[in-house]
Amino acid sequence: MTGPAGEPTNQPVPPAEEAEAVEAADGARAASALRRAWALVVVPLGAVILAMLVGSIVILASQVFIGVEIDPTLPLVAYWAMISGGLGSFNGIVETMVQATPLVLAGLAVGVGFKAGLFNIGAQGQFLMGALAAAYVGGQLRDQPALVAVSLAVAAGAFGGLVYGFIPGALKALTGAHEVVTTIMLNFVAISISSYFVSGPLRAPRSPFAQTLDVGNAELIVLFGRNGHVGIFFALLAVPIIWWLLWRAKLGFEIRTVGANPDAARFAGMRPRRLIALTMALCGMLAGLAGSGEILGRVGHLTAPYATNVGFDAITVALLGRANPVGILFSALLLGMMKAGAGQMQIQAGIPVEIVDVIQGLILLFLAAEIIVRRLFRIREARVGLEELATVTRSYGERSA
Amino acid sequence: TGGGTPAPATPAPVTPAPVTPAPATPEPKVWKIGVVTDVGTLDDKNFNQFSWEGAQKGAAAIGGEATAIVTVASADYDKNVQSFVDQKFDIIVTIGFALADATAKAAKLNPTVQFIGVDQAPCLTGAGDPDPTFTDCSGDMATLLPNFQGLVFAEQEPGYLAGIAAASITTKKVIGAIGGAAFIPPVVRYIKGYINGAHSVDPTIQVKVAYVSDDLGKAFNDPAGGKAFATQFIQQNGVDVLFQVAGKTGNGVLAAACDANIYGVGVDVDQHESTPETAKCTVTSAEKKLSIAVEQAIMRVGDGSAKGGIIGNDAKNDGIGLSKYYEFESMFSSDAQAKIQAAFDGFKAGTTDPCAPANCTDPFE
Amino acid sequence: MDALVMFLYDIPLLGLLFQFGGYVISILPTTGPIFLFAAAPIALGSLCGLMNERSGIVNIGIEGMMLTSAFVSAYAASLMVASGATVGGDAPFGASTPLIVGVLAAMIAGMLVSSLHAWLTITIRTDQIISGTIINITALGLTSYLNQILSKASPPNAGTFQPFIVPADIVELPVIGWFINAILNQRPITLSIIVLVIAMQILLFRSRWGLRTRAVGEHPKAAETVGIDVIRLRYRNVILGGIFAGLAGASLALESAGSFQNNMTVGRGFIALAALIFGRWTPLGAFGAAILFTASEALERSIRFVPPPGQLGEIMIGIPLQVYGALPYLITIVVLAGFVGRSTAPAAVGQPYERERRH
Amino acid sequence: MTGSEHVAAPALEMRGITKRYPGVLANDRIDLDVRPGEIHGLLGENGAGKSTLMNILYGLAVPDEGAVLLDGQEVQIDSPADAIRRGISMVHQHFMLVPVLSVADNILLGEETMANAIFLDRTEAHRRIDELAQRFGFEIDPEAPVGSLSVGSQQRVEILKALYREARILVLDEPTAVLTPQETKEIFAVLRRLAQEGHSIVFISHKLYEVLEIADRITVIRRGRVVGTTTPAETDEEQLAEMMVGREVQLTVDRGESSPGEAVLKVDNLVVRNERGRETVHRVSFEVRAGEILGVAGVAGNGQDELVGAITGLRRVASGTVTLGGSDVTGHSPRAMHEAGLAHVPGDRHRFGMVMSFPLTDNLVLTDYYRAPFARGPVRDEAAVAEAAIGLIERFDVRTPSPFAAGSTLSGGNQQKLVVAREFSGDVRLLVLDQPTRGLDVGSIEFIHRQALAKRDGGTAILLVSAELDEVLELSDRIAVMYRGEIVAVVDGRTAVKEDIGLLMATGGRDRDGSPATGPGPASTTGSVA
Ligand SMILES: Nc1ncnc2c1ncn2[C@@H]1O[C@H](COP(=O)(O)OP(=O)(O)OP(=O)(O)O)[C@@H](O)[C@H]1O
Ligand SMILES: Nc1ncnc2c1ncn2[C@@H]1O[C@H](COP(=O)(O)OP(=O)(O)OP(=O)(O)O)[C@@H](O)[C@H]1O
Ligand SMILES: [Mg+2]
Ligand SMILES: [Mg+2]
Repeated sequence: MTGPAGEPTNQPVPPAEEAEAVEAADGARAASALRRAWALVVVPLGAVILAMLVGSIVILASQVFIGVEIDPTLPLVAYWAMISGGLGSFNGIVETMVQATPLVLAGLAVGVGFKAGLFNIGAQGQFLMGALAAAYVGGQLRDQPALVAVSLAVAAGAFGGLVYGFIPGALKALTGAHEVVTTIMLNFVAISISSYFVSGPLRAPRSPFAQTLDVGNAELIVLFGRNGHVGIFFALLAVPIIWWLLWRAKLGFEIRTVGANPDAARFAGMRPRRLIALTMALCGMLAGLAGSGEILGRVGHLTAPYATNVGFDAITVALLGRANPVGILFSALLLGMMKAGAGQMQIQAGIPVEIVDVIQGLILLFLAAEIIVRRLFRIREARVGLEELATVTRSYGERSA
Repeated sequence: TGGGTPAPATPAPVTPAPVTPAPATPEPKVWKIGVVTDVGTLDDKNFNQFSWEGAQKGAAAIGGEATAIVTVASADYDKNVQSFVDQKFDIIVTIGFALADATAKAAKLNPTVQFIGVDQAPCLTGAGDPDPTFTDCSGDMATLLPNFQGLVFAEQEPGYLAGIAAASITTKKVIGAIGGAAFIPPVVRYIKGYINGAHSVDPTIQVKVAYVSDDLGKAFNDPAGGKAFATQFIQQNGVDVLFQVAGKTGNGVLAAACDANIYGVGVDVDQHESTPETAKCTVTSAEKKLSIAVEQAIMRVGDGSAKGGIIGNDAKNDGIGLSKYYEFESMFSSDAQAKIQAAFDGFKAGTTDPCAPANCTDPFE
Repeated sequence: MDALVMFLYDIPLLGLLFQFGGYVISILPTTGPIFLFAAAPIALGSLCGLMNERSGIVNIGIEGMMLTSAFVSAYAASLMVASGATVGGDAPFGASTPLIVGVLAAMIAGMLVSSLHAWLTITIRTDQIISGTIINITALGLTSYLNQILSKASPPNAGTFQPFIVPADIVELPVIGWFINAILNQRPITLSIIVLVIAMQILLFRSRWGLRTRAVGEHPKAAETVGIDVIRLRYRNVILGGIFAGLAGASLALESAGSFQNNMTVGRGFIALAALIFGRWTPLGAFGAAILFTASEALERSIRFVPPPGQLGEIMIGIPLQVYGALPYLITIVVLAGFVGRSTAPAAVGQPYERERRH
Repeated sequence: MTGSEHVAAPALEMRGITKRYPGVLANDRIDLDVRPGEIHGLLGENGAGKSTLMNILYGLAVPDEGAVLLDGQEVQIDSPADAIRRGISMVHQHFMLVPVLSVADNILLGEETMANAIFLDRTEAHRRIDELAQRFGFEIDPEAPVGSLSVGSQQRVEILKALYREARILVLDEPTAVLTPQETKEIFAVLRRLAQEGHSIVFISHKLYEVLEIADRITVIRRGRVVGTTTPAETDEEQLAEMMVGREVQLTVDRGESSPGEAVLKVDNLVVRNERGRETVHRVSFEVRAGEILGVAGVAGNGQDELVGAITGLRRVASGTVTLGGSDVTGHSPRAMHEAGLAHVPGDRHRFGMVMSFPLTDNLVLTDYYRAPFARGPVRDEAAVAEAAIGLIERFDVRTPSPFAAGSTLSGGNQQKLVVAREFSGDVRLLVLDQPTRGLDVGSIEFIHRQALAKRDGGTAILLVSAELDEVLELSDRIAVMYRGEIVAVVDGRTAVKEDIGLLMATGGRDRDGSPATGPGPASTTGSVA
């Protein structure tokens, strides 16, 4: 049997890597894992640094606008206040974790979607529906034993999110309706649904404002610090579970295959439509868990206008974490820190809290335009982005699935 | 709880609370005053803004500095109050009924810090904890939380006065009121008072009421939406006087009134002055003197006279009122003006009930 | 006549439909005028999306573009007032210098934000949906931040544009009077939408620019091979599209309140996207969808203000108001899912275009 | 043939063109000259660099070195717009048509007839297109959306597009690949006429006889280099083939004796529709027996893709049955098919065959990932996957630095070997090979062919679908010819004559007026070996 060994075709220009090609498989694997990890981390890190820098320019420039004399240390004061507020004390650290908890879960809800080639902009709506379901069941079971009340309320929240994630998933699977548009629309619908229930059928009796019954015994217990509730552990647990699911379980392999190449997935005997619906349901469940954690762990009830930005922060978290569960954990902690320290920043520097959003947007901007980051930090690493995003946008203009 | 006439001032607190430092301190103390807003912005031409202004004035009056934290998420109330506690602030002002529980909790835990809650009358249990189920509201705030002044406003009173005013100038006998969202109690109180006031002039007057949205953004922060809403409201209901209780959405409501050549009634502050672009049809405004109330509460802390409990702001302490008429003065007959004055005096004397016949609290009945 | 109507109304089920029709007709004269006013920012946003998506670029950042423009227009107008320009005056539509400057500034702002979108999606070839997300998040953060800072100085208000007053004898015309009034009794940006939509519809399907744009949105490589510069055309369309977003923002800021509020777009940019999809990526369709969406809102209000009589009224009042609020979004989902006719995006939307260039 | 033999300055000259792609030298100092009025054939294997050279001429690719001269003047062509301005037109290998636009819009795009500065003049456009179509004897409706046309008509639109631009230099990159012989003849007539009018034409094809028929001169490229330029008079098919491939071409390969067993695959009255709902496979019936290779020959686009899709479970079956190993598997999922013993080397390996971003290990278990030993319950066994993958990489000689490298790092040939390694391993009852050697070099082709024959000898039933008639002739025990969605003949692979099959592929065994041709074998739909 003659292989093509002696047959060079098109005189291939020998690529540089070819020289160090033949290594022991394990060694190569470890080395490439390290290199991949570095490649994964370096750009997000650069993006965060650049965003903080540009953020400080915004802070300085805005002083010009209002014509006060420019205090060049103001950005430093602001950032320092934010960091020390989030990390400078035990309570600050706990608050950072509390803030990060929904971000981890919702970030996973977006990140797992990315892995399946889905852009789940609907984490916001799924979060709300999870919150609504948890608030309802929690309120109903407020006098039951804590264990029963908590587990059922959490399960309800997860289920509420699951259903609300399943809808756009099933729509995409069955009709090809693109999830970016349907989830945006469903986010608005979720506001209407929760507002209807909270100001109507689920409104707590005697409550002077529109809110649901307090969840009573269904409250998540505080384990440490002022408010370090047990929900933090849901989030921490979800990270390895989702990691395991994606990288060690059959289902994860299928999800990733659908994300990377839906046609190959079909060829391989997987069922892309079912997987899309299933993955969206899973995403919804994660976001729903985030919602139940907030209600059962922090607020105790759902109010009719329930102000939150978790679903959109989750997009930042997932992109910054490159859809990797561990990356999502760290991104969520970063954002959680910024949110936990935002109060301190407003107190000490008088900087409007919206600067956090500005920095968030800038982080995303520099992640997207990573070429800027590479130029500035002289990074030569190959592009290690989210290949699955190609599937997301490709399908936007495609005829039905 | 949330409304009605405020509880009469109770006698001095029993609890010994060495709240304020001895006035004998040689160095003048610089008071640190923290303000936690409700979800929204500092310049919402509403609660947040006027309370913030009051806090700043109060700070100036007693020699201190005011700082604000703007709340961005419903879950963050506790956290933001706590931020000021951690930073050892002397006075913490929280704005909006939604912060009542968070403030009460913090007040109980931090007896050395003075709290001022705008629009807050928490339902306290006998132990001084907020009762989230609103069943056991037996706790007396004044004794249980002597470091917590809950400022409540009798919005129904200025609403009532506005109702009389509107009823006096309507020719069609159909007037209207547009509220931001139906589940915000102060908004409802304004409007219920308005209805009662109008009917006190002429029970046959039709008062059309509508609330803009359940989405807070659209309810209080969307002038364009408010304008569309009000334009249709005016067209379909044929009102010729329109009272807005919808924040910045309401500014669009006033704009629609001006466009439709009918009269508008402003809210909270003298809108003839604060929103000059609609001054040409703003005949008067139903004012609640939020800013002054907050300022006075801070000053009470400053001079050591602060007592906990619910502090009503109403006609009795000139905490509410109706703005000047400016160029519309001539439209209000002396009879009308007299009726308005009489109602105001009636509130003071306790002889006029702005919450009758329409109950002031629940919009859903 | 009345007997006939009564008969029609009493038919089971179908009768409800007649009742509904009757109700809609009865409220049209009183609700009509606001359709256009409320639909204008949405339709303008759709035109911005159209310029993008027809040339192959997804734009979910319309909301952020509108918001930025609204902020800039209010701020620019306010600056003009502060620097002594006269407000008011007798110009048509009350178009004072500050207001005109505000509109121009909004258009420029829209183009600037669009340039960022163009650069990210066309040159950097970043994911187009992410680019839109970036714009939305940054715009909301930055405008709120700046507004917070600037409002400390209480900037003066530039006022608003004034509507065109239709002569009374035209409004009084039977049957069509209300209709003419509904269309013409508007402020200038709102009025311009009619012209813009018709112009865009004709240009898209009748002009060289339109043909090339459609080709580039469907099959950029094919366009490139007949000598069309895909990159340049996309840049130009995306940036020009920003003008529409700018007008939408200016309409929100300078036709209602004369000032900026944080997040004052409250989702109109997304509704614009929905209208674009519902309208199958055509200007007229998107405009129709915007009108339909605002009409559904108007219907919801109408049911509250003047409930329909009889059986229909009972049903419609029984439906939670939130259902009406959610209607535009639900309709969009239904249409996108193809339950009632399918709506598909231009084929090349979302895919970055790569071509070799001489270095 | 028709060429005018006068010596003039070349209308087009390309000098020392070099073009590198990552890992490939696509063009290596290529020289090419085309005289006025000449039809110049450009020949080469897949991947030889023909399209790359023409893309450079047309401004779609930028050369690393070399110069382009028009009428002796050096020019720089930066974009297709430049090329068009200089009188160059190109019919691309892949359709460059916008399906939703009308024929007229497609033809005029970029060179629109204008009523004024802004608006199109559609009447004038129609007039011109009608005129043009008439001049060249094409029948075409200017208003029809291009997406609704047949492939042949679309190719005509492509050619009209080029003609409309009245180019001096016309490049046609494999214009006949999707055409029937009749359509090819039509186009040849047009080309000759254009040449006579003084146009210079570059004609690219794999089909030696076509090039010999139409070209005045022929340039052969191999692996990015010019092997030589010759004229039809001086050469013949054998010699051209040798130039193309670089060695003497073996026309016959020792395929050994086959010993067919019982039927493994039975297809009965199968009807399949394409994406647009058009019926593209009409009541097809045939069977493939254990230990034999049934080759399906046919011009691309005659229903082969749909046929393969229906058999492998990737496409819905409209009616009819597919039986695998005695049990009815009609409409079963790809997974069910796989479990019933089907393996499939897909025609589009990038789309179906592999996941480019995944490591080779995962790609090698893509169809078996879900069962033992690669998974236990819901959990994957990474170690087992790696072990199996390393074994396959060795056995099938897939060249890679690491089994964990991403699929995208492999060369085309090695990617295909990876797919083959996966599909050929294990217990396979039916093997569907769809264009198994498309774009591969000779060494890889030979390797894959040998593997296929070994599989056959092991008792596997093989269905080979290929647009390369030579490949079908080389491997098949029986050959089914597919034409317009039908199997028009089944003939013995050993005795089949290439020309006869070619005629069947082109005409379906009917001559132009529809009467049955005197081809080999009856045009039965359920043929067996004679
Ligand atoms: N854009 C590109 N990027 C990288 N490599 C390319 C690119 N285009 C072509 N190649 C490579 O250049 C080589 C020559 O390709 P080319 O398309 O010119 O071949 P061809 O002779 O036209 O083949 P075919 O007969 O299959 O059309 C191939 O190895 C191909 O993979
Ligand atoms: N179109 C293309 N785009 C990007 N990279 C390509 C392209 N074609 C080939 N390559 C890369 O160039 C390298 C060589 O490819 P090519 O297919 O020409 O290899 P080869 O030497 O011909 O090998 P083989 O004989 O196995 O086909 C590979 O790394 C391949 O990934
Ligand atoms: Mg080619
Ligand atoms: Mg090759």
